[in-house]
Amino acid sequence: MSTPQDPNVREQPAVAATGTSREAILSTKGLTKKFGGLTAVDSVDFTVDKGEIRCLIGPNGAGKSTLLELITGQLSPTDGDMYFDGIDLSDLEPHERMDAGISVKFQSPHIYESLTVEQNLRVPLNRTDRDIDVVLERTLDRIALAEKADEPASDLSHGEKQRLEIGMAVTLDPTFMILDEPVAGMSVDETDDIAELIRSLHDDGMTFLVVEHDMEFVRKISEQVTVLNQGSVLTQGPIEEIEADEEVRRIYLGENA
Amino acid sequence: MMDVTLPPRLKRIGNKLNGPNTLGNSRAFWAAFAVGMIVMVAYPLVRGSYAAGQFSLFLAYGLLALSLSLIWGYTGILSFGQVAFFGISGYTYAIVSLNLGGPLGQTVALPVAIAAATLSAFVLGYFMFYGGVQDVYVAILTLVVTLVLETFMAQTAGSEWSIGTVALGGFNGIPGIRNFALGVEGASISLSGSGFYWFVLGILLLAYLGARVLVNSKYGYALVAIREDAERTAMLGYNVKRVKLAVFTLSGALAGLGGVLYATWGNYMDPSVFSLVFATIPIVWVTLGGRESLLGAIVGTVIIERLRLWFSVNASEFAIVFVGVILMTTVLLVPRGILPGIKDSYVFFSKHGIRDGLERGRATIQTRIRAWLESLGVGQSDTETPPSSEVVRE
Amino acid sequence: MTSGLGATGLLTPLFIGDVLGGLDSIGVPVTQLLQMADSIAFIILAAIGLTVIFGMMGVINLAHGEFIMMGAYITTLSVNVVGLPLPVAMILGALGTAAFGAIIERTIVRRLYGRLLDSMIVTFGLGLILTQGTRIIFGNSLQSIGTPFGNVPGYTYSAYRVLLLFAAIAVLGGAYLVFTRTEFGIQARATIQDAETARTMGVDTDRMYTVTFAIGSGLAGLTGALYAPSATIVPGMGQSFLVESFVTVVTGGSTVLLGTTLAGGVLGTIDAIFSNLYGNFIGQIALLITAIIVIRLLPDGLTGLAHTIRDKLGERQ
Amino acid sequence: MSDNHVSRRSVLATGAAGVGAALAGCSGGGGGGDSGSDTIKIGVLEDRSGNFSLVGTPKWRASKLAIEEINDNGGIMGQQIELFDPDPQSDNQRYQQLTERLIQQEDVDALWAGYSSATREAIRPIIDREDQLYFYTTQYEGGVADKNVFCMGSTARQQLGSVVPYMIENFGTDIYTIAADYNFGQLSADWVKVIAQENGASVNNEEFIPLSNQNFGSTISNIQEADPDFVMAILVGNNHSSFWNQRTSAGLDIPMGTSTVMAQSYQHKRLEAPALADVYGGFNYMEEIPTDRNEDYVSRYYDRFPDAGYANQESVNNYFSMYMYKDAVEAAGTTDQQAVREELEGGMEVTGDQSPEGDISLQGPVHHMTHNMRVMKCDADHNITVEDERMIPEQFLSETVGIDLSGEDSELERQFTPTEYYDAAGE
Repeated sequence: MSTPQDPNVREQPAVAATGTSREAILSTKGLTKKFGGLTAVDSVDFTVDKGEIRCLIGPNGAGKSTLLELITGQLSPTDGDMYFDGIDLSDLEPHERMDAGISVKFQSPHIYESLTVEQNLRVPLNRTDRDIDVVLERTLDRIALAEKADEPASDLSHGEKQRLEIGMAVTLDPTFMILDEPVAGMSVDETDDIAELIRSLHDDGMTFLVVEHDMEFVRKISEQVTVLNQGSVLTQGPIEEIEADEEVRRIYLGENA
Repeated sequence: MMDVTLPPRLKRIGNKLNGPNTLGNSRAFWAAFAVGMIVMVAYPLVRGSYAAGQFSLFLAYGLLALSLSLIWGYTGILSFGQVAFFGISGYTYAIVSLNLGGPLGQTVALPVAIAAATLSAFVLGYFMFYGGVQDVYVAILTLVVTLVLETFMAQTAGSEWSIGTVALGGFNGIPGIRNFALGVEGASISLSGSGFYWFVLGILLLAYLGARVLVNSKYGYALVAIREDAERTAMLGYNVKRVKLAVFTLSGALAGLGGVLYATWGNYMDPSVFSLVFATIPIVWVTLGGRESLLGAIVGTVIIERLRLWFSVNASEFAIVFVGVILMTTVLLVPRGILPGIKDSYVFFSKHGIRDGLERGRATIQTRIRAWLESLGVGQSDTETPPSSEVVRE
Repeated sequence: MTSGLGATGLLTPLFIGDVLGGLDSIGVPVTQLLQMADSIAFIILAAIGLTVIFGMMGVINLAHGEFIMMGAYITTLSVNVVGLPLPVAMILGALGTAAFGAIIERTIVRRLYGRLLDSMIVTFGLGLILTQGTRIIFGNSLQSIGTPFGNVPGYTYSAYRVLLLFAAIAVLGGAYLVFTRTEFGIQARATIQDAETARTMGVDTDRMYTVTFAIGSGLAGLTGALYAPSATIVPGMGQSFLVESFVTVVTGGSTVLLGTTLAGGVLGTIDAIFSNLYGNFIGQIALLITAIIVIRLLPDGLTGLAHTIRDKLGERQ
Repeated sequence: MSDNHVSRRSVLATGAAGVGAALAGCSGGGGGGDSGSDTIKIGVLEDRSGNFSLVGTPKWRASKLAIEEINDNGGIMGQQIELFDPDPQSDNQRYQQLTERLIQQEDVDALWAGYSSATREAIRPIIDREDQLYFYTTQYEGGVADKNVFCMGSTARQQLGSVVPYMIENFGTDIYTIAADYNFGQLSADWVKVIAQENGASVNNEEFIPLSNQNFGSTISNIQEADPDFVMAILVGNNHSSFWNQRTSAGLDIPMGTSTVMAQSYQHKRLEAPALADVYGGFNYMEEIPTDRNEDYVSRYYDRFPDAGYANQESVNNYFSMYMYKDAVEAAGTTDQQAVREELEGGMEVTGDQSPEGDISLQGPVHHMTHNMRVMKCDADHNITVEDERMIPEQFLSETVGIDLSGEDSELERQFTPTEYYDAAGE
C-alpha cells in the first residue's frame, strides 16, 4: 500500500492552483446526492490534485459532509461519477476505498472508547502485514501519545482523541486523507499541534482534503480553498482570493464574523 | 503471563488465550479456573450420575450462551435467534440419526446437524448484513425468523411431513432420539449420565478456549472494533459485512453444536425450542453473566438455569414471579453482569483497600439511592438521573 | 373514541348492511373485505402501543402483551364485578394501564434509557411477573363478556370485529393529533429528537418520557379493552398479540404512526387474502415472510418507501 | 445404553446417602431418596403456570384431594403418601428435568405427569429408560402401547365414538371438521372420518387451525358457505376459545360436536352465554353430571379448593386413578413397580365414591380404561344436560391392533396411529 512519492509534489503544491496542469488524485463529475426532496450535493465537478492540502469551506448545510461521505462510500450518489487515482470509486465498497488509499477522520471523534490508545492503533494495523510494533511506535510519537499508550481512550482529552483518530487513519499509510473539522472545539495550542501534524504528513507526500470552519487554521495549512454553497461549488482559489471574494464574505465569512 | 517455566509451545498457546478482550488473564485467574475445572470434572463422582445428567443440560446451554456472547457481547449484534440455529441443528440431528440408525448414524448426524445450523446462519446472515439490516432490526428479524420456524414446525403433524422414516410430529415433536454415541456398529460408545456430562464438559471447555483464542486474536480486535464503532472500522478498511457474516455463521455453528447435545440430552425435539420464551432466555443468561465475558455467559447460564429449576421445585406457582424479580433486579443493580461485576469490585477493592473501598462503596450506594429517590420525585427533582452503569465502574 | 362506539355501533350495522348488500350485488367479495378489515384492525391495534413506545423512546417493551392483558382484565373485571357499562369499563382499562405504565416508567424504565437490550430484559421480567401474578390473584381465567352488536346484517361476520377497524383508525387519528397538534406532542417530539436542547428550552423532559410511556401503555391497554369482548380472558392472552406487533414495528419503519398504518394495511390485507385462499397457517407464514422481505428490501420499512414515493412524485411536479 | 443404565442405578445406590444429603439443602426439605422409608412416594407433575395451567391446575387439585383423602383414611397399607409436586410450568423441557429428578432423586413409586401429548412424548423416553410406573390422565388421541404407561383418559376413539354417531343420527350425514393443527387434532380428525364411515356419513370439509390462531373469520365464513349438517370442532387451547364468541356474534348456528371443548377448559363457564349454545360433547366426565355420587364428589372438591374454577374431565381421571393405584398396591402387597404393574394388568374395577363418573374398569392388557361415556349438551343458557350415555371400551389397541401388554407385547414402547389401520384415515 505504500505509495511511491513524487518528489515534485512536495515542493510545488501551489502550482495546483491553476487547476489544469497537475495530476488529479480525486475528481468528481456531476456528483449529485438527494435526500428526498432536498438536493444536498448538486452536480459537483471537483478535483483534488496529488500532493495538495485542499480545504473545503462553506456555511452549514452547504453539503460538505455529504460530499465527504460520498467520497468515502458511506453514502451512494444519486447521480454522477467519482474517480480516485484512476479508479472508478462507485464500484467500490467503503472498505475497498480505504484499501485504495483513502483514509478519513470523522467530524466527531470516532475512536474505540473501551480500548487503550495502543489497542486503538492496533485495530487498523492488524489488517496489514507491516511490522506492527515499529509502525505503532512511530505513530504514537507522531501523534504525541506515546506516554498515554496504555490508557483507555475514553480518558483522553478532546484534542488527544482527535489526534488519536488521525493516528489511526495514518497507520494505514494512505495517499489521500480526509479530515472533517479536525480542530473543532480545540484550544489554540491543540490546533497548532494538529496543523503541525498535517504539515508533517504532507511533507511525507500525503494529499489532504480538509473540511474546516476555522479560517485561521485554514490559512495555516492550505493554499487552495474550495467554497461550497447549497450543494454546488461556489468558487475555488487561493485562500487570499477567497477571503477577498465578496460573495463568499457575504454568505459565509460574514455569517461567521 | 503464564508460568514462565512452561515449555515454549505451551507458553505460546497461553499467550494466544490471554489478551485485553477477556476479563481474566492473570495467573490467579487461571489458577481459579483450573480449580473450577477440577471441581467440574469431579462433580459426577461426588454428586452422582443423576446430578451430572441434569448439569450436562446447563453445559449444553452454555454453548448457546457462548455463541451469543461472541455475536452479541463481542461483535455487538444482538441475535434474538440463536435458538433457531440451536433448534435447526437439533432437528437435523434427530432426522439424520433416526433415519440412518446405529452409532455410525449418530456419528454422521453430528457434523450434518452442525453444518445445517451453520448454513442457516450463513444464509440468514448474508441476507441481513449484505442487505443493510442493522441494529435492533437484526434483533427483531432474527426473532421473527425464529417464530416462523415455531409456527412452521408446529403444523408438521400430518403424515406428509416426514423426512425419510422420521415424522416431524408438529407440536408433539420428534421423540426417541438416541443418546449420543460415537463410533461404528460394534465399536462404539454410547454416552449418558456421567459419560455424557464429561463429553459435554470437554466440548464446552474446548469451545470456550477456542473462543478466547479468537477474541484475543487480531480477528477479535476487529469484532470489538465493529461493536464499538462499525462505521469507523469500515473506514479503517475492514470489510464489516464480511466479518459480521463470519462471526454470525460461527456463532450459528456453536449454537448448533449445543442443539445436538440438547437433542441427545432429552432424547426429544419439539417446536418449543423456537418459542419466544426460549429465544429470550439466552439473552437473559448472557446479560446476567456479563455479555462481554465468555466465561460470564456460561456462568450466567448455569446460575439462571439452576435457579429456575430450584424455584420450580420449591416455589410452585411463584417460581416464575421470582425469576422475573431476579431478572429485573440484576439488570438494575449489576448492569454489566455478574462476572464483570465481581471483577470490577475486585479491581475496586484492590485499588482502594478494603476499608476505604467499603467507605467509597457506601457513599456510591447512598448517592445512587438518593438519585433514584429523586428520580421518583422524592427530594429535589431537578437533578438529572445519573446513568447507573457509570457510577460504580472504576 | 370509545364513547362514540355506542352511537356508531347502533347506526352503522344497518347502514353498512345496505352498502355491503349493494357491493355484493355488483360482485365485490364482501366477506373477504370484512375479514380484511378485521385483520387490519387487529394488526394496527396489536402494534400501536409498542410502536409509540419504541418509535418515540427507543425502548422495546417486551411486557407489551401483558399491558394488553392488563387492559382486558381491568375492562372485564369492571363489567363483571363492578357492573360498569362496557364503554366506561374500556376507558377505565386504557386509563388504568396508562397509570401503571407511568409508574413503571418512573421506577424502572427511566433508569434504562439508552440501554435498549437491558430494557428488553427488564420488561421481559416484568411480563413474567404480570402474567404469573395475574394468574395467582385472579386464577387461570376470567368469565368473559359477550361480544356486542351481533353479526354484520346479511353476513356471518361479527359486526364488532369489523367495527374495530374504525376504532383502530380513530386511535391512529387521535394519536396523530396528540403528537402533532398539542403542546405536549410538540414537546415530546422535541425531547425525543434532542433531549439536551429540549431541556435548555425549558421542556420538562422527565415528564415527557413519563407521559409518552404512559400513552404507549394506555394504547396497549386500550387494545386489550377493545378485544376483551371477543377474546378469552386468560393471563397469557397478551402473547397472541406479540408476533403481529413486532412484525408491524419492523415493517412499519421509523415514522411511528404512518408506519403502523401502512404496515397494518399491507400486512392485514396479505393475512386476510392468504388465510382465505390457503388457510390460517399459510396466512400467518405469509405475514412473517412479508415482514422479512420488507426489511430486506426496505431497510427503513414501509415509511421509507412512502417517503421515496412522495419524493418521486414531488420531483415530477 | 443398558449397561450405562445399570451403572447409573448402582452409582446412585451407593452414593445415595451422600447425594441425598448434599441435595437436601437444595430441595428445601424434600427428603432423601431412600426407598426403604415408611411412606409411599408419589410424583405429580401438573401445570400451575404457563399455557396449560387452566387445565393443569384442576388436575393437580384432584390429585391432592385424593391423596389427602387416602392419607386421612390410613394411607396405603398403613403407609402415608408423600407427595412431590413441583410446578413444571407448561414447559416440556422442565418436565424432562423434573421427571428425571422425581425418578432419580425422590425415587417415586408412581408418577402422574403432563397435560399435552407433547409432554407425554417428551418424558416417555425417560419413563421407559427408568422403567417408571406412569399414569397419563388426559383424554388423548389414543394408541399409546407402552409397558410403563397407563392411560387413564378416554381416547379420541371413545369420545368421538360417543358423540359422532349421536350427531349423525340427530342432524345428518354431511360433516365439516375443524381441528387443531397438531398431532392430536389431526388424529382426531382421522377418527371422525373413520367413525363417520362406520355410520354411513362423510366428512366433506376438513380444516386445520394453527394453535396460535385466534381469528376465525375465514373459518366461519367457509363453514357458512359449505352449510354442513353439523360441525365437529376439535379445538384446543386459549386461542381457539375465541372461536365460540366469534361464531356467536357472526350468527353461525349450525350444531357442533366436540371432544375437547367444555369438559377440559370449561368454556361454558368462562364465556358469556350463548357462546356454547348447541354444542354437543362426548366426554367421560363433566362437573354437571347429575348423579348423587358426582354431586358428592364436586362438593368435596370445592370444600377443599373453594377458589377452584371447575372440576374438569382430566382432574377426575387424576382422582380415580390415585385410588386405583392404591387398590393395586394393596392387592399386590407391595409398591414394587413391576408387581403393581402386573396387578394392574390383571384388570381393575373402580367403583363407588372413588369414581365420580360411574363404575368403570381398567382394560389391563392395553393399559386403558373402559369409560362411562356421555353425550353432553350445552344449551343457550349454558346449562349442561346428558343426552346419551353408554360404556365404551378402548377398542383401537385391544381390537383393531390387538395388543397384549401383559403377555406377548410386554416390552412394547410405542404409539399406534389410525392411518396404519384404516383407509378412511389420513386421506
